[in-house]
Amino acid sequence: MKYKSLIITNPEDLIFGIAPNPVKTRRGLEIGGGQVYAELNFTLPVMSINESTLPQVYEHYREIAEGALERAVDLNSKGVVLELETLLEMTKTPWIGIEIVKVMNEICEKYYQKHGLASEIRLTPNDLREFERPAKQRTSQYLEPMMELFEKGMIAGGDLLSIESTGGKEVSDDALMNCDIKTIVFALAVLGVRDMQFLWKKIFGLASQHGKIAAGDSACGFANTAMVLAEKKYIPRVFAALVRVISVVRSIVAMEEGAVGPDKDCGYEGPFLKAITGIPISMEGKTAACAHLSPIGNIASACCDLWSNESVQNIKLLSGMAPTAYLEQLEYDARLMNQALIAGTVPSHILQQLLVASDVYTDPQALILSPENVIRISKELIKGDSYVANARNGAITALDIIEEALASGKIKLSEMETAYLPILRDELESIPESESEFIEMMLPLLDQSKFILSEYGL
Amino acid sequence: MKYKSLIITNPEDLIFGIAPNPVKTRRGLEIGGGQVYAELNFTLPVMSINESTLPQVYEHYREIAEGALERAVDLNSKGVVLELETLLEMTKTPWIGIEIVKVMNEICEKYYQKHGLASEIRLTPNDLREFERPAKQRTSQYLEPMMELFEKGMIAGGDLLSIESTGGKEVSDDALMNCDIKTIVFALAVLGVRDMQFLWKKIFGLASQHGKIAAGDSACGFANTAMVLAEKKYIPRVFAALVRVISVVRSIVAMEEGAVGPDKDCGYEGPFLKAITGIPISMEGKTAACAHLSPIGNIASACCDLWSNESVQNIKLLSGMAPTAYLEQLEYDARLMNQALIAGTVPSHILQQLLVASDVYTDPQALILSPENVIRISKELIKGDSYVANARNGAITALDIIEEALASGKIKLSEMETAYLPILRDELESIPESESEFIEMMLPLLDQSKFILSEYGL
Amino acid sequence: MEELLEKLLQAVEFGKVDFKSPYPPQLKGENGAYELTIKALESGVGPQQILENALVPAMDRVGKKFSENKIFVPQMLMSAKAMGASMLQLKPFFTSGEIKTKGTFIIGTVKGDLHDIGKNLVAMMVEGAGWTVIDLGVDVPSARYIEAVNNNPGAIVALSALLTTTMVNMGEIVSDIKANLPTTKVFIGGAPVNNDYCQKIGADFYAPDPQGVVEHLSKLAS
Amino acid sequence: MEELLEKLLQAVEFGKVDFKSPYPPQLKGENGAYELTIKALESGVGPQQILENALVPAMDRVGKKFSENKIFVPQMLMSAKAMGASMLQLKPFFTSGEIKTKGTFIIGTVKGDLHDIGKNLVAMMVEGAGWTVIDLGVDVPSARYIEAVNNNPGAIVALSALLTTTMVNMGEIVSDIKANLPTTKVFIGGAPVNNDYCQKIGADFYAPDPQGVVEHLSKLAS
Ligand code: B12
Ligand code: B12
Repeated sequence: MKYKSLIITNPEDLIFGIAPNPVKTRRGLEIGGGQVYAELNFTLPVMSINESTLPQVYEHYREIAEGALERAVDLNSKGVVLELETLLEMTKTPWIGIEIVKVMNEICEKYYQKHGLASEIRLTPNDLREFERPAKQRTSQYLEPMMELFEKGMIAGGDLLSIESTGGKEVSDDALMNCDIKTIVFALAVLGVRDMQFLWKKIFGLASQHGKIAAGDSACGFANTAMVLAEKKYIPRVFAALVRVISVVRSIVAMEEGAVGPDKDCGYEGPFLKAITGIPISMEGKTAACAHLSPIGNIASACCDLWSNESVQNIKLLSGMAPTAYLEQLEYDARLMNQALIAGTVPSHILQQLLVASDVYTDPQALILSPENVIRISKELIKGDSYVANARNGAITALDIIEEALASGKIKLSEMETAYLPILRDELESIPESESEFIEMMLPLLDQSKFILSEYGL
Repeated sequence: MKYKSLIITNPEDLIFGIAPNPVKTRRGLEIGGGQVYAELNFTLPVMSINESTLPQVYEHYREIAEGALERAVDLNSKGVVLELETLLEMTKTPWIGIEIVKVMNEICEKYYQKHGLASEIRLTPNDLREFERPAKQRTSQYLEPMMELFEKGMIAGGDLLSIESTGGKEVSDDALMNCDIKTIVFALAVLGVRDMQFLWKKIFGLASQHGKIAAGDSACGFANTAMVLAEKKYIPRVFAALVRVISVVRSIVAMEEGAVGPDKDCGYEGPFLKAITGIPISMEGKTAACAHLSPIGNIASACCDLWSNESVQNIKLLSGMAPTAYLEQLEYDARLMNQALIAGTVPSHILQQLLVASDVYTDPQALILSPENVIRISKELIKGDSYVANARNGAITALDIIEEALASGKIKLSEMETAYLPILRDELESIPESESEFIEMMLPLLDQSKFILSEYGL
Repeated sequence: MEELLEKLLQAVEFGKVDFKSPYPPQLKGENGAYELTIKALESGVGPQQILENALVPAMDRVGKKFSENKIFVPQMLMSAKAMGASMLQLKPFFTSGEIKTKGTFIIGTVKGDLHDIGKNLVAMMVEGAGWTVIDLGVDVPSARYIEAVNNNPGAIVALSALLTTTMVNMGEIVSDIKANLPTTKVFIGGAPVNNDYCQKIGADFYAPDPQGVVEHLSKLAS
Repeated sequence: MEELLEKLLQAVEFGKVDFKSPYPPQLKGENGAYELTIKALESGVGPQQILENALVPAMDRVGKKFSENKIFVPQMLMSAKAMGASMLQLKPFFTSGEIKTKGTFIIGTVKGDLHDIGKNLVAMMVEGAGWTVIDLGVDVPSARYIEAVNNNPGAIVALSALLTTTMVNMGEIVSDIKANLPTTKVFIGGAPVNNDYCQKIGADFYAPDPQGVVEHLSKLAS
């Protein structure tokens, strides 16, 4: 791993709105440069995407962008990021996605010219490769349309580039349901890391070529899936917390390959990435309850630079369209943090502490996100000589933190949860430091019909 | 007016979660007793209410209550209020409303027994009298079903009683659109006050008889209508701010007749009522963006005891049903305030100051809601000998505050707005202290085909 | 003559009702729409010309300024009042048939619903655009819309609804109207409604705001 | 004999696959479902009896515990594995026709959609309830559902979808199936779907969770 020390070593410096390496955008956002902006996320209502509905599709995105930016102006917003996370059809047929970027970029530009409102589009093509089973990460025919969307989409105005890439997911899906932490480490720290290296070299290359911003990748399909499953009481929360920590070694590869942030909202590995690399990050919490319930509604904002709602359909609420309403909610959340930043270091830290304290001992997934614990875990995540070792060490430290909080009575966990603690520790401790030893250990245990080793350069 | 002095005189004491006269409920909520609870509001999706759809109607309310309380338990909620604001059919045919209360109360009781979660139902029948034009406030045939719903509904488990009564609205509607502040004073401080006295005697009587809680009334149809219209840029914001202040003398009549709070969410006159009478209040702000956009998203929470979302349809979002998602958002907002209260006076005030400062100079409607300004205006609202005088004096003080902020450059207003300031001042100053003189002055100017004087005891 | 019409146009645009009305301050001491209309008629300007070259263009400007958020509703209402003062003088010519409005526009808030602020704005703007407006008020059942069309053949009907429970009534009302008067055009509007819903229930037109109605009507009329 | 079946039931309920499997700790050193099934067959218990009196009731308990949030999915999966070990022994009797499952249940995630966690859970629970399950995987077009029913006449078809853009495909697929195989029962499920939608597209049954499917299936089978 490239990073050998933390950029932020003091928990006090891991705070919202301020990143050691802020990102400046074309229309003047300074993400991480001293204030928090809203990042609005949205999707289509129930409808299909085909030739006959395309005009409606574009109209939806036009309406979403127009409604949100109009409201942002009324609320004296300092800036907004609009994320276009594409759906299957928009990536498979890249010109659809590109056209949507154009539609939205025109509106961004209009509000910039007319009202001086700075806004930028984050373009997040979906990873089509998982449509083949077993997935062909490197030789897939789908790589072409994905990369076409990246390239032409950034030229069309999608200045921030992200993806929720899925390398390793074909292995992690079952492992999540089986609560199999060793296989999770394999999926993320071996397969995920390798695929990220492959993919982000390409994305960073394109971004550099066109002067655009390679932002970051989220382990959404791994760690957020775990969180949603834990929230549904399908898998233990302690397990989901560890999956989160393990996902850091995978997502950091984007930065190793050149990405500069803002990291993606649905990656709660963001705080760790911020501590280790100093990039600004997007986060989502209570105001993403439209997209998924979570146990980290407040604490998620403790060190965010963008504040997101993850996703909401373009449907009517009583006040107007849902994306407009969510933009308003995000703006008020951001205003509060920005007011604290204006008021100075002390009020900022008090607000942060309240945000942290209100959630931290309610769930192990919240616990590991407190700035203190993020720093403590991050130190372990960079110490070792391999991604595997780092993943293991980070997870064990997270487990230590959970057990300490349990022992001190600060956190309460059901017996169903605590039963998993020794099992998880045993399994984590059985993982060797060296990647090759680990691969050797795991291969016989895995169903190799589900994934193709050579697609990961193995 | 009964109140001659303020219960809260120090702006520092006008804070969230703490009311001088807290309200205890049957299942153990202590509203205003040291913490903030969520008050969830909800309504049906697009559907009609008739005999054939009644099972679905009940099922919607069952699903809403179950989803919300289930989530509240998962979030370690300290307590929840569910507001049932009835729709036309549920009041006209009171047994429909009563049945819905029963359905919801059963679920409240289940969660209380099973998980110890305290929850209570606020029952808010809608004011049917406005269905007759001109309205017959005292002789309407509709009073009977309304009162039946109040009485049988409270017995069925609707422990907190509220209404958004509409006396005077037939006059205020046009006055709002004409930006006619004198007529607004007439509608609220003459007609509204008189109707409130008539109505709240009845409601308080019933509540006392059954040992239930007469909570409060909101001038929603007046002052919130003004806010929504101002937000749509239909009427000046400075005007809407004054309407808010004038509405205080009308809504306080509920307390004069015995109501003890919590005052209703959509009444932003709440902070003034809290300062004057010491009752706890419900408020709504950013997390009510599902129901209406507003310029007071953060500042609205500065001294709330319940925190509400005003209303959201029972429709599917990506995470689940919208009321469940909004319950989660409210809970996290409340958690933050409660964490501040736990942390002590200093952090509480810092959080409050941030909430206030983040909005206060963005809009005159926000400006008048800062604790300082609430106290300053409240003092004027109780000084005079008539409701009319108090309304006038309160509004002039609000105008002073707006003009001071303008002069000092703290607030910025467009010329379209400032053009109204001298006009509004002239008109307010032309209002005499005495009610009878004022009535004499106004009657010739009003279209008497629109309202019936005798229905207000005039 | 040109000048008189221009003055009348301005009186309406800025809401100067008559000589004694204090608003707008910048027109203090000048004649209002009332006096200017009398003068125009006296000096031989045709009533149709007054309507088409002064009143309607004035309200058109007002509508545009409103939709660009350059004026508030009270200002628009003052203009409507000024136009009303002028129309009072023109009334005999309507009755005699010497001038014609663009058509009749019947509007009401549907059964079960009392919200009328939005509906009133639509009514006012359509009137300003030169249509005869019949406002049926609130809580209006099918029968009353149908009755009104029977009394005004060829009229357009517009339904407003603000509640998710009453927008459902729109479907019924549209069916009832279409069943009885198949050629009648029905418009719908109100916050919870949208174009999809309009198509679903077989109504003819939806607009999110009064400006949209006025624009569509002027297309229909031309 | 009773005792053997009871032990097998418990082995499945608690997820003891075979003698050497380390889970659950409290059954360490004991025989698992694998060994107990062999013993039961040897001691003359009928395969049908094993299925009906041990495996199905065990999975039924597991399903109930799961829906009451008393166990996690991994525990449920261990039970499913234990049941699988037992079924391996029973396979010949299915092939010979000596025992019958309750029927065939074909499931797949619809065209365009890759979410399969929910679908897999449903498949597992239905299998646990004694049905033959055919899992078509993800991104499944109409033709593949139809082909599967043609190969398994009388089978029930279940569609899963998680995206608001792919739930629309369900409508199409239901029509296609019904057009080709009018008597086939089609179930639908997945987060964005609900009962209204089920009715709207003419599907036969919707449940919010696997437990609902299992209960409905047992009604259909009895
Ligand atoms: C995990 C997940 C993924 C994983 C999927 C892993 C997998 N193998 O399934 C990955 C990361 C790959 C993924 C990808 C995508 N996802 Co996804 N994903 C989720 C997530 C987090 C959880 C879903 C889940 O597994 N839930 C747990 C299971 C157990 O629940 P369930 O599926 O609802 O099933 C239960 C019931 O519904 C029922 N059931 C299910 N099927 C059936 C069938 C029958 C017949 C019956 C009766 C019952 C039934 O029983 C189950 C058990 O109770 C949700 C978020 C959320 N809040 O749900 C988003 C979510 C569904 N995904 C979403 C999106 C947008 C995507 C992507 C398009 C993202 C992108 N741009 O790349 C891609 C789409 C890929 C594709 N074409 O399908 C959106 C959907 C938004 C929309 N417009 O509809 C969601 C809601 C996230 C969000 N909030 O924005 N996703
Ligand atoms: C003012 C108001 C009231 C006033 C109404 C005063 C009046 N004379 O109209 C009062 C207080 C009386 C009231 C009562 C109620 N209300 Co109310 N009310 C509102 C409020 C705050 C503003 C509505 C408004 O006037 N908007 C301004 C106007 C100008 O906009 P508009 O009506 O949308 O009209 C515009 C366009 O839609 C269009 N348009 C309108 N009509 C037409 C027609 C055509 C043909 C076309 C083309 C266009 C068009 O042009 C207009 C101008 O741009 C809204 C909140 C909100 N966020 O909108 C709630 C709201 C509409 N009310 C609501 C409710 C629930 C009620 C009550 C049931 C409350 C109760 N329990 O007592 C009662 C219902 C009484 C009844 N049966 O109708 C809910 C509706 C929820 C739902 N389920 O649908 C809302 C959304 C509040 C909320 N967030 O919960 N209400």
